[in-house]
Amino acid sequence: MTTELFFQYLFAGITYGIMYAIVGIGFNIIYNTTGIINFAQGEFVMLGGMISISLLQVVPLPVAIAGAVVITMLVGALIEIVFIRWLDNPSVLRMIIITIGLSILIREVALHIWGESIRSLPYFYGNEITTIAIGPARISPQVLWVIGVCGVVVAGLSLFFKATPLGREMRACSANRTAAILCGINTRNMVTFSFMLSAGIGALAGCVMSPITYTQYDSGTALAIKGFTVAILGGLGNSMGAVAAGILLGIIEAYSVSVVPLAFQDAISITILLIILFVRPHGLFGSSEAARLKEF
Amino acid sequence: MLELQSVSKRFGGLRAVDDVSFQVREGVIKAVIGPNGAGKTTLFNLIAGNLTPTSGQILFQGREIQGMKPHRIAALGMSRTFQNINLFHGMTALESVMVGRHVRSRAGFFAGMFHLPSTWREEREIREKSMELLEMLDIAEYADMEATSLAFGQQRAVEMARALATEPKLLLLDEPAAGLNIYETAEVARLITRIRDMGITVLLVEHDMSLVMDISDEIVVLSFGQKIAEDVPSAIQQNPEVIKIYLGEDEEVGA
Amino acid sequence: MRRSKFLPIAGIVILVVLVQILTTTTGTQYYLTQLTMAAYYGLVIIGLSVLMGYAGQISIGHAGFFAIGGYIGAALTTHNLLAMQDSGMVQWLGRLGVLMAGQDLYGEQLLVVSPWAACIAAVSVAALIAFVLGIPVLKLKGHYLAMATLGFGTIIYRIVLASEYFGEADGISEVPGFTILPALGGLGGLTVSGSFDHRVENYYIAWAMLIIGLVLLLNLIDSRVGRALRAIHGSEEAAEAMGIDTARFKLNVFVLSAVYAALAGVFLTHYNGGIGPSEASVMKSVRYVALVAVGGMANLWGTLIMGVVLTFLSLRGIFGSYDDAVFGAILILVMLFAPDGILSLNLKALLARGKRKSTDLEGR
Amino acid sequence: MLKIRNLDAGYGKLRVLKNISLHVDAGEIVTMIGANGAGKTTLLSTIIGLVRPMAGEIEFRSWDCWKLSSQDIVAAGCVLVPEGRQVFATMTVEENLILGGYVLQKKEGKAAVLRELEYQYELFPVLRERRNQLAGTLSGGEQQMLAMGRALMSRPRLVMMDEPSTGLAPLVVRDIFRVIVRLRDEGNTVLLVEQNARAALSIADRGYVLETGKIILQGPAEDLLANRDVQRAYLGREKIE
Amino acid sequence: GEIKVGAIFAVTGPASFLGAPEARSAQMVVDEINARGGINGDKIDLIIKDSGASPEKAISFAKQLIEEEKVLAVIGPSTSGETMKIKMIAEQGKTPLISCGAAEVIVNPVASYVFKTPQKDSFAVKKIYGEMKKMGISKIAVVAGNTGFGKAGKAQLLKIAPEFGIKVVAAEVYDKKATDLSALVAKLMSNKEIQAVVNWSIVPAQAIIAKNMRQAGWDVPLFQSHGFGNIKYVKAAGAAAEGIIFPAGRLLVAESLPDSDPQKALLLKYKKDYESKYKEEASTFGGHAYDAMTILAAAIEKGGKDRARVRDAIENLKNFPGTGGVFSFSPEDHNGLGMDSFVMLTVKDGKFVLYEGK
Ligand SMILES: Nc1ncnc2c1ncn2[C@@H]1O[C@H](COP(=O)(O)OP(=O)(O)OP(=O)(O)O)[C@@H](O)[C@H]1O
Ligand SMILES: Nc1ncnc2c1ncn2[C@@H]1O[C@H](COP(=O)(O)OP(=O)(O)OP(=O)(O)O)[C@@H](O)[C@H]1O
Ligand SMILES: CC(C)C[C@H](N)C(=O)O
Ligand SMILES: [Mg+2]
Ligand SMILES: [Mg+2]
Repeated sequence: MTTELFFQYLFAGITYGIMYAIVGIGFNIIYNTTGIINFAQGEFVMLGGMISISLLQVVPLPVAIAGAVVITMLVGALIEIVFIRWLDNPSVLRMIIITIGLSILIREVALHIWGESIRSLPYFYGNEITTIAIGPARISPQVLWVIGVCGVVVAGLSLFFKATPLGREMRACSANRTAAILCGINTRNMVTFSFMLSAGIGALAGCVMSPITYTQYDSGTALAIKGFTVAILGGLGNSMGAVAAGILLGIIEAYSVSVVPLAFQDAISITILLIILFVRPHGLFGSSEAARLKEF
Repeated sequence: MLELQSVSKRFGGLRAVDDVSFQVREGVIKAVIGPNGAGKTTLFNLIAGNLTPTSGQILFQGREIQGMKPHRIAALGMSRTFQNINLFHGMTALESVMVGRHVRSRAGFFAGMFHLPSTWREEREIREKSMELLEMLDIAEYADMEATSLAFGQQRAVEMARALATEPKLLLLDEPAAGLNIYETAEVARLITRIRDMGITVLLVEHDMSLVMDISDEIVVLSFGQKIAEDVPSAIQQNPEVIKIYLGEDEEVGA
Repeated sequence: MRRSKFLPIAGIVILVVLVQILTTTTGTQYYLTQLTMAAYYGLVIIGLSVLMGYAGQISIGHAGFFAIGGYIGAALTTHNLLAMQDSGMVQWLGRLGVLMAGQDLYGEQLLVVSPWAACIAAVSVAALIAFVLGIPVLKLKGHYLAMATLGFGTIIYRIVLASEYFGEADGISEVPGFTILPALGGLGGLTVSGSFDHRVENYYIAWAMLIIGLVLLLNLIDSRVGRALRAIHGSEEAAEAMGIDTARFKLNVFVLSAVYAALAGVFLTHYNGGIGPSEASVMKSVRYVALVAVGGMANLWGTLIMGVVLTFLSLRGIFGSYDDAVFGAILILVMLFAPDGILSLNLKALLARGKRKSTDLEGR
Repeated sequence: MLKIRNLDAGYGKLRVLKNISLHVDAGEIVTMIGANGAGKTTLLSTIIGLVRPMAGEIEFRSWDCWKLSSQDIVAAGCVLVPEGRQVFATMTVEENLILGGYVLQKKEGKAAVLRELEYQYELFPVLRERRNQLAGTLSGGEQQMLAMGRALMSRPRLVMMDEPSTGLAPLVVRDIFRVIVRLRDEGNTVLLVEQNARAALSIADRGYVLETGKIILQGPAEDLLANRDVQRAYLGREKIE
Repeated sequence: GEIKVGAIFAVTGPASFLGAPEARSAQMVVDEINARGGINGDKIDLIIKDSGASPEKAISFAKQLIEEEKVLAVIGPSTSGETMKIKMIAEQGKTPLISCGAAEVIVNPVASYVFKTPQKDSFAVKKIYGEMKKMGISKIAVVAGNTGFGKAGKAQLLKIAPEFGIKVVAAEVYDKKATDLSALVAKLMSNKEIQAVVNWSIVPAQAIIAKNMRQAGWDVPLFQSHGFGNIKYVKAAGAAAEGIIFPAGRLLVAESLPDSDPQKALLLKYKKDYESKYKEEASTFGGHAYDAMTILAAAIEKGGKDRARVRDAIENLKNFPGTGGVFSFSPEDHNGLGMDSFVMLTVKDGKFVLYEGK
């Protein structure tokens, strides 16, 4: 393999990986407060893209993106308030099924609002064929946007969950809801907040990715599956882990193209991931100790 | 019956169990006591197969069992209760105890799916036997209640019945009297003696000295993972080291 | 105890017969088509219910097992071996008696594996894969298990979508009927096929399979094994301490449910005359899981009823383009108001809603 | 401090508590004794708002607890050391404690929490040693101490303890009771549920006896200690020994 | 009276970008016919079933339409896979089926009741290869989406290449939901032999591959299939779409056709009607359903309300202008379109224009 090719694959892999990671991070946020996986996370990404594209018709790009993020956050809050908040003591599986139902509903609503056709935001810088040479490889500047946004988000979140009181309180909610209540924490608000946060991050991801991947009413599902995979592989709840796992998956995918037909790419990469998971049953960065203490 | 030969378990740098050796003779009640965090539960987990020792051997009826899966050890005739109650969510008290009959019955997938006549008698037996145990432990009236919604003490009793249902040769009890008042504790004490008299060897961990001193034949004292004493109760009560680190200076044992 | 189990079974048998008589006398037998298909999907769902509801092991990959059954059954019975007639392998198969000569619909000569042999092969492969996969996968828990099974489903989906042998995106079409019993003397045989004149017989084949499958599972969960499975669900650590070989029981039930799915796949494929990659898709697996949940997880009757009814309605297309939306809405509503499944609704929800169990201190 | 009148509570249709009336005054240790399943835990859960009452009144510092959510009750200064510990298993010991100071932090800021943390470490030195360990891997007794430390972190006015001595070594039990007395001496109020009735009554000011959801006896602790019925039912240790 | 016509389209689900415009176009034709007073005085009742692109639903619906609704004929389904599943059902139920699927296996071997409207892939392939030959290209890479359309196209590309002396040095299939193909592009680009790329696909990824090729700075000619015939993809690919060459029906360049063209009037009408009714740009996909419905209507006019006679009428339809070309069916040819149904187009300044060669 030539160095040029090597780098070209590498950058392709990083591009995929970062996109998966940023969706995976969204999963982690809600997981960290509720202990559940919100399968509607992919739909937040889709909504972000769609709403910003619609807003772009009337306002400039940065405003459109900000608007989309805010609106999606409100949608996230609304979902939590209407469907999750008042449940007394929901089991993990019950919540999961509810979020699956939500993801289907949001998708169908989007289909009726925006139709089945694909849309996209314009490239933030340059256009479809603008490239930047990095070493021997060439990449679209939009990729740098994605990487940048993801980096900021991850750094921010890690800090948030590790070091801020609010982050700690959110984690407490998932560790033991009853105990959190006994500490005087308003667990319900925490959950609402986590839905808003992950909706916002999902929407932001949807905006920066849109020029590269396009947005369609059902584009959330595939992303959600990859994001989920990455969140698990990185060790649930661990944002850094999600990024590392995302990039790992992206790179495996990219390099796998060089040895097997593209059509088998997913089969190969997921096989590798499964093998990793069998060796490290709690993900690359998950603590087996913590996992043993968890219920689901 | 049970023999530990310099068993150690480390968690990272922490020596939770450190070179502990002792024997449990058949037909006795042996107690393990020691300060909180001394490694008693860890020791139980090692014996029952939930943890693998870092080093050392554990012999059960002359057979090395360290590293064996818990279910194999259970099948060999060892049963246990848990310090933090560990009942089956979603099963009634009776059903939970019936699960305890697992190792004493045989019906497999095939027999179960085709509901072979051979399973009929077995099932009836399981049910009767389990009911008997519930009665013995005075919780028959809760037979059809979900076990996890019972009060603390009742849950303890279900766990005990479940453990007995396996007809163990050796029974490990981790704090069987925790959360019980003295009457109930006395009840448990009587129960444990009865169990011993049925021919079941008992190894127990307990902080309630009224119970431990009354019924146990021998006591092992652990501290910081190490065995610091092993003797009959009266001797342990006098042991200055044990008094200093565990029992306290007060004359009146167990407040 | 026993009577309460078999009364509903008798009820459902009578219902099945009644429906057939009613549709035949009113000339509306076409309802049987979707009822037949729904019954096969019902088989997948009750198998999954035992795995998920009783043993507590989630699988978002069961469409994979269905597809393994369906695709292998279809591929073996459609791929013409005539060209390879002289190869040792084919000759050997011929001597084993598993090959079948015939003609396709356009009159071309065919030499294919007989459906019986294909069925056995397909189900065995599914069982074997479940076994090999189950050993490492079932060590995982919760979300990790969900992801691993989802990954497995994706792999199967990718393989059928990428392999020419499995017809890539088009899947496999023109799968012949499956003659289960050849015609003997005056008695007509039994053939699984979608042709209009086999409809009633296929309706009975499908429902017989479903009901037999259900009875077997009902027996199972009511036995020592069933109790062990529920114990594993309740607390794996405690189950293990009671001498239950949790790994083996989980594996066995995983294989069992895979066999159910694969059998359904084989039969439905013969009935439909084909199979496509969408049968292996993740959405399909998710749908199965959701149907089990809506039916009440550890409630075979509930899952059976919800599975069959919702699949039937969807196959009838009565929700039109809102099919998915309605499904999503049903999921949400049932999980919000009747989390123990639709069958629990009339009892609990109507009597004392809002007074539901309060935060139990075990902390879920 | 706490007044309960004619309270009924339970789970679903099951009525566990029947017509309970009791009160706890500021600066007292009040203990509640009763057999297994009598409803002691249910009572504490109802006070803290985890179980909704079916009828009756609960008044805490002249607030009507009916209207308050659990977190408001906690914020008002009433905390519960729950049965079965309920630590944040996947978080470290120190994080557990800091979370216990949630209410305090809101009121008085971070410095107060840190001061309180030091204080708890002094009270329970094991916790300091284990500060970075995951709480779920602590030994049973260590978890019990953590649960107590966490509850005290909020500097509550009323501490409710559900069987705090469960699973503790005799020495530690004595320490815990000492802590409870010290809490009272520092001006706190304690509602103590204990199986160890003798020990509880000997440090308490007043006591209640709960049987199958009803209060059957109440009075000053000394009176209860001397009461024949109580002795027979809950204190009859000597006979066994 | 009333004539029941069944339609099975993937209105929602993964092939909705086909099924949705198809359903709209068919409905539009029916509305128009009914507004005119129907066919021979009978109004058409179009029963549209949404298969969501899943074969088992298509099977169920086909049986339902044929037996239960007793429709005169069925149009659709949208994809080849679904069509192949119900080919025999239509045949056995003796009900005409006019598919909108691309694969040639739908009509070859011929099933007497089964027809299709999209042009044959083989003609599109030949058009492309013809163009390549003119450009002196002999070593190419083939990439295709993993849909029925992509699969069928790839098969034809590989099969026909030797006839034109062209060598396919790389063939790859990507997922219909692919979001980025730069790794694939890198792999192909590293093969210096490749002189041109042919992409066969109907999914958004065909815009993505165009972008990724240009972003990688690779400027070999990119050929696309007739599946590119949707201005949305051109918009999506933006600057990267410039210069893409592909065969297509004349719908996309209707305005620039000479007035003598037999299709022109019809194309302009379809475009205008569709665009004014649904406020979105017409695509060739909708055109396939439009053709199916108008062909059926014409056949009903001749054959009346009898399934067999309608079938015969379709088979005997000659020189019937549609959006995909001028149809002339015969007992051997149930597609009825020739090579001339295609023209070569390219993209210039974000618009489709006739390709005039280099
Ligand atoms: N998985 C683990 N990782 C790290 N440390 C552990 C783990 N399990 C136990 N420990 C530590 O090992 C020591 C012994 O714990 P163990 O539970 O055996 O104590 P114990 O004697 O049963 O105490 P108690 O009487 O309080 O229940 C404790 O200090 C505990 O914190
Ligand atoms: N979540 C629940 N659902 C239904 N019933 C419950 C629930 N929790 C407790 N109960 C029932 O309420 C009654 C009182 O239980 P509670 O836990 O209050 O007793 P307790 O006095 O605390 O007993 P212990 O001393 O054993 O802790 C018991 O009979 C118990 O079975
Ligand atoms: C462009 C169309 C002719 C595609 C076709 N409907 C198919 O997917 O098979
Ligand atoms: Mg312990
Ligand atoms: Mg209690």
